[in-house]
Amino acid sequence: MEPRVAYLWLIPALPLLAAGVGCVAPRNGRRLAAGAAIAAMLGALVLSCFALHLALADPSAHLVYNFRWFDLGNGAVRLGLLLDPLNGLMCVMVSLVGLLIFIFSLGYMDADENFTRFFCFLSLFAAAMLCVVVANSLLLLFIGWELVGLASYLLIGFWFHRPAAAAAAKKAFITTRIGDLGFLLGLVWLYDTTGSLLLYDGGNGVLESHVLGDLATQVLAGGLAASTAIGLLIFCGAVGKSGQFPLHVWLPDAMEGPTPVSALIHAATMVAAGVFLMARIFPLAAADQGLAAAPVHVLTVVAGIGAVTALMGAAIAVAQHDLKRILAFSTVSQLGYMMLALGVGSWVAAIFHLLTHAFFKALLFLGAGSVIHAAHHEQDIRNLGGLRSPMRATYATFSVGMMALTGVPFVFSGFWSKEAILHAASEWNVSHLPLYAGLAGVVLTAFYMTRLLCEVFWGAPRSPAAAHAHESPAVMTVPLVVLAVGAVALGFLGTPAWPWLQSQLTGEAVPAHSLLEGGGLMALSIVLVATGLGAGWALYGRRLRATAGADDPLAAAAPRLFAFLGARMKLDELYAATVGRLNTFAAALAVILDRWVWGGAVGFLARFGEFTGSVNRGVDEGGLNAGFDSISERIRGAGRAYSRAQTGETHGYLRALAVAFVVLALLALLGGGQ
Amino acid sequence: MTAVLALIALATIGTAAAAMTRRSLLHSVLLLTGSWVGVAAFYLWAGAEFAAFAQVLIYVGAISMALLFAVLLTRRSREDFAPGPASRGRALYAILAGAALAGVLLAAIARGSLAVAPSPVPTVTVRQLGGQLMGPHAASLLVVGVLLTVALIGAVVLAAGTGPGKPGDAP
Amino acid sequence: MSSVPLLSLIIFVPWAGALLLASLPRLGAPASRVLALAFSLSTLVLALAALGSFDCASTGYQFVERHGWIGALNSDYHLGLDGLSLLLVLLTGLLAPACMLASWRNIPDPRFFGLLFLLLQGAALGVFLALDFFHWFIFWELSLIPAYFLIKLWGGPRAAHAAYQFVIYTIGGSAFLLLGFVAIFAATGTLDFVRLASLGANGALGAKLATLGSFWPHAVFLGVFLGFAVKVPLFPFHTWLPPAYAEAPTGVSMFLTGVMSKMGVYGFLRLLWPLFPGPLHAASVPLVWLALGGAVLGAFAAMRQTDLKRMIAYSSVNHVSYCLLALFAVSSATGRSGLTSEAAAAALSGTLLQMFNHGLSAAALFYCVGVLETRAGGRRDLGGFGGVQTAAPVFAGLCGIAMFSSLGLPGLNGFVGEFLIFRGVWGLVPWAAAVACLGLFATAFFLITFWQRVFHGPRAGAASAEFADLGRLDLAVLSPLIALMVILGVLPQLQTMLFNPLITMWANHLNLP
Amino acid sequence: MSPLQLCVAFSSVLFAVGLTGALARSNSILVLLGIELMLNAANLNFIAFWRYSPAPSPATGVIFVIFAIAVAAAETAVGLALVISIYRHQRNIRLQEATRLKG
Repeated sequence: MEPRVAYLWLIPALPLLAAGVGCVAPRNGRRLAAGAAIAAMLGALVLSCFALHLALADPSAHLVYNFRWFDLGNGAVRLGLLLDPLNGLMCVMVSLVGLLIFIFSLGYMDADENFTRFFCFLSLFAAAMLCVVVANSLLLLFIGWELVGLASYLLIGFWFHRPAAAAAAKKAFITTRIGDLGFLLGLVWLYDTTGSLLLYDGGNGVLESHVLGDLATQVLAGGLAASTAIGLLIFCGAVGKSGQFPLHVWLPDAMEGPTPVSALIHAATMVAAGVFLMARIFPLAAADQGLAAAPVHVLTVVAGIGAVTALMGAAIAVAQHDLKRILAFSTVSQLGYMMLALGVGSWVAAIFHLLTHAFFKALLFLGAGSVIHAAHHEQDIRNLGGLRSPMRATYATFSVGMMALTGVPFVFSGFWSKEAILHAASEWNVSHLPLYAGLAGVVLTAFYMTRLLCEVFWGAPRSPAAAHAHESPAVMTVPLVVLAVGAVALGFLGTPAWPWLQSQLTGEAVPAHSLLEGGGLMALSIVLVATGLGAGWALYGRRLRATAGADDPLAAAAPRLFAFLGARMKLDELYAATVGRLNTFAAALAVILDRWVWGGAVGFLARFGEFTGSVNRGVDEGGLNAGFDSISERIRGAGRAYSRAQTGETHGYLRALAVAFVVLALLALLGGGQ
Repeated sequence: MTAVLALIALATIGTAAAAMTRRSLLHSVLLLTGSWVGVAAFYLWAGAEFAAFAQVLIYVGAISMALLFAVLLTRRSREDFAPGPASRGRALYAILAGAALAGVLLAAIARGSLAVAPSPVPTVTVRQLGGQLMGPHAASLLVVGVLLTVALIGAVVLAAGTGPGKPGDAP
Repeated sequence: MSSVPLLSLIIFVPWAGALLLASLPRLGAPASRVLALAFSLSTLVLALAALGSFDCASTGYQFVERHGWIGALNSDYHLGLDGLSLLLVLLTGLLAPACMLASWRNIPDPRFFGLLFLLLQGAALGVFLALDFFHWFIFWELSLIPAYFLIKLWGGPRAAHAAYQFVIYTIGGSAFLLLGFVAIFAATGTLDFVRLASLGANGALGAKLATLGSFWPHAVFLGVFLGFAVKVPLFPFHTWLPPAYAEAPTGVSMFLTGVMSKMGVYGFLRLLWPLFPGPLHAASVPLVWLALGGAVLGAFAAMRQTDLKRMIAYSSVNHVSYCLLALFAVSSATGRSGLTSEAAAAALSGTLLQMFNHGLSAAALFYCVGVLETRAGGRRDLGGFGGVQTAAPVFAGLCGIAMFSSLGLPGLNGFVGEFLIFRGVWGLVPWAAAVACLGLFATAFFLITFWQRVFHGPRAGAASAEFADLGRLDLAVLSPLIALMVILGVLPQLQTMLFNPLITMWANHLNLP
Repeated sequence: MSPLQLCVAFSSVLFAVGLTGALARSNSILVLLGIELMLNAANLNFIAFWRYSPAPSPATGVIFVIFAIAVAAAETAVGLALVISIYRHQRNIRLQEATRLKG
């Protein structure tokens, strides 16, 4: 139990405090909220650097600080904080990128009257994300995870008065919620089998050897290992949050939120949380590798989903017209790459790509933000164009980001991290499909980025808004420059020649090997990048589109394919048709069940009650009363008849007496006899 | 012994029958008193002197007097006594009833086995009767006493008239 | 036996208030409101006093009051308080004043309203504290009468029918309950819960009932079960709930959802489970299915509701069904060896937390709908609003917190209960937890849809005109509830320390009699 | 014919005569007379059976007769008082018209 790790909780606490200040601050307390947010992020960044420094002191150690949340039954529910190189790096990345984006949004959101609320939500998001990063207990991670989902809901729906934003926010929350349910079930299953959710707990943490051992050996029906099932369930959460194949539909719609939000959440940090989670529980995911007989391995599924997402994201990005949606699909594709890297067994490559991606994708988004800001919220690339000369700084930094993303060799970080992934994919013994998907992705990425660049920056402005766009203020361009430097510098941390990052993350020294050793694959990828750039330039660079209405060269070449990709492969309609309709059917069923079956039963009982009531009244009045009445009537009649005998005639009485006496006597005489 | 009995019986029945058939009330009452004397004689014959004495004292003495008073008090007009046509049918019916009754009773007696050994006339002294009355029958003696007084008062109240008017006027 | 009869005070102070209000017919409206509120607050004060001297470690009953009452039935006036009852008394103490404040304005005859409400409150407290069937059942039935009049006299347009169905349905159920306990008394000769529980634990109760005839143990179990199932309500018996909660005035529906439904669950935990562990274990699988039905179909039905109050009523059915799901899962695990006691402890703790937390969040949501209703002139259909967040940001903020707590967002109190329930139910009946996830998804779906349709989007419907933000009174009602939601979300230890020893004891000896 | 049979026959005939008289005459007083006769016939029987009973010592028969006589006296007194009040009311004492007590 490392005492210094105890102060680790300060990192998420500072932004949370800023969020508190933000929401308490009055609407016009703009300076207060923004100042608090930025100060908090700065503080978090400083603390993260300390933490990273502490973690790097002994890269293989997992410094842990566990504490009791509340007692339950004989034991207690315990949470914990964890510090190791992975956490340290993520903390630094999140807080650095967050800080830059906060500064950027000072300028971007300046005109918005809900400025304070924006910074409050941003700080809330940063706090939640940092909580996910520092968590040693999957439960604490899950709490941060859901709060990140809440923050993204609030931020996507920041301009809630626009129905589209509201719908996007709802879609994002629901889709990620579906993934989170899988995560919850995995969590609960893990908690039940191992009795604790702490990752590292002095030997009996979830990721520690002997617990993992029996998790892997515990075989369920169908030969599936318990760890596989749990791993897959947790992967559902990652799929939801990181926008992987089945649950990626919310990410493009999330672009409804302000651009700094897209940059921070839907490029750098939140979507990366899924990858971070899988990297965090990599030992658990890899636990079933040993079981040859197991029908499915977690990592194979991850690799498969990653490859599919990478390819699909890149393909759809080619046919989009909205500036931010192109970048969104590019993010989906890059996340696919990271998942692919995880799947093929090298979580270090995934994290390396995550870090580099965070910087250049944030750069691209902020660049797009400054473009949109300058062009009065015009996002359609067909209406932009010719922004190269008026917005020189944005153009320069944007092109640095574009080259980093496409993986222009040697200089840019994207190249090295993508190279590491492709290298890992090539060494994967299960199948080479992910490798081919990756390579295809490289080409497509290069193509759509050049298309974007040509459409937005080259040629002549195609709309009045684009015409008098002017360069964004310094407060927006300075973060761009810093990110551009990061996009370049970060690559050199993990080159094969000097694998500093890999050794820090894995904890043991990774042998440096010369560039040439994996040369073949590297050469192939360089060629592919070149072809992508060339094709993009050929189609969009040479003959620049003159007017907004001019149709897209690619659309002319393959109209139906272009339309299909433009419509995001019609996945939204597919989901609406299947899940949507199932949902409404279930709801209708529930209501019908309630009204007719249970309500009907109660109604029947009520009517049955009424029926018995009326029968009872009928029987009661018709049968009993009437019976009594008639009997009493008859008795009265008889009474009246007898009374006529009382004539008042004394003689009559005497006579009757005499006659009666005689009759009796006769009877006694004749009848008796004995 | 039975000759005397028969004689007494014939006398009593005769006077009784005559009493019932006489037209005039006074005669009926007097004849009836005669039959009461016959009955007293029978008591004597049977040996119950005290009973005979009581019979004579009460019936012949008191009740006949009461009857006479009643007859005298209620004889306002002569026509009361003319038996209306309705009484003809009634008389016939009455005789029929009486004869039937007598026939039945006599038949019962004839068939009944009332044979009894000849026994001397039992004597009962007044001391014995007193002892009996004051012994087991003391209660009934008192009751009879009360009965008599109540009857007396009742008779006086009834007869003395219901309203303030003088006796004899219509209510 | 503390000197002052604390538990009797808790029960009878509200009734004394009711009596006082009854005896002052000409009392003015403001005075009667203040008086009613004061007496309603007394429960909270006394409950905190009880909390003060409550010994968290002991699992037995505390502040026990026992006086001989009816020799013939050998039932005596027996009150007791353990972790479970204290939690519910605290919940009633919190919610009752809030409900009273919620019906501060637009309630025509506050004196009579206060009178009936205090009567209802006292009866509810009686149910949580009584430990002898005789006066427990009096409190149980007595709570219905004021509830009927509260709904009928101050309710919405179709309140009469709803109140009628509510009361007849519940009384029908408790008739079986009464029959069951008459049979129990006939068999065992005692009505005291503690003795009955000890009989039930070692199966003697079942044996004694069997002496009356082989058919009796099952019949009594079914009777008692039906009485509670209708009250909770368990899935098929819940059709009375949406109309009753929808037509009731805001304050009353807050109390109904917050406290009255908990009486049913309390009945399950206090009576049905300890007395009939065997039959409950035998019937546990179908019961789990019923609870799942309630959770999943309740949430899906809520999706289709256009009336906001009915929607929240269905969400109450959903949440309460989770409590029952946990209990039935625990009862199905009775007697099974292995690591179940840990899971059972989690499930039971989750049930109790869920009861308390749902009370808070459902009451807050009902109040928010009440706010929407008053500002929209009585209309509360989903389509009738739009853009309320722009019109009333503070209201949107607080209602948002209440909604997310009800949705089970971590960091707020709803999550802790639900997580523990899922943790427990997975350990005991894994497939049930998987199916219950559908309920979670559906709850998230309809709540977020409600939020989107009412708060988001351009200002429309009732919000297009002037739409006042929260006033001081609304804040007085909502802020304590919201504060509690956040505090209990971060520090559930405040709740679990009260009842943890109790549920551990329950979970440890899940032996099948 | 044993003497007891004679006595009983004698009282029966007397009784029959009394009955006939009561039925035949429409005058109330005569009806009363008839009743008196019937009573005397009954007393006759008492004494007759007393006379021929095996154990005459307790003389219950005689005592009975005494009581019977007393009762008969009371009955006659009341009867006559009734007759007089009927007479006052009805101006005549014909029994057939005294039907005010009709049922």
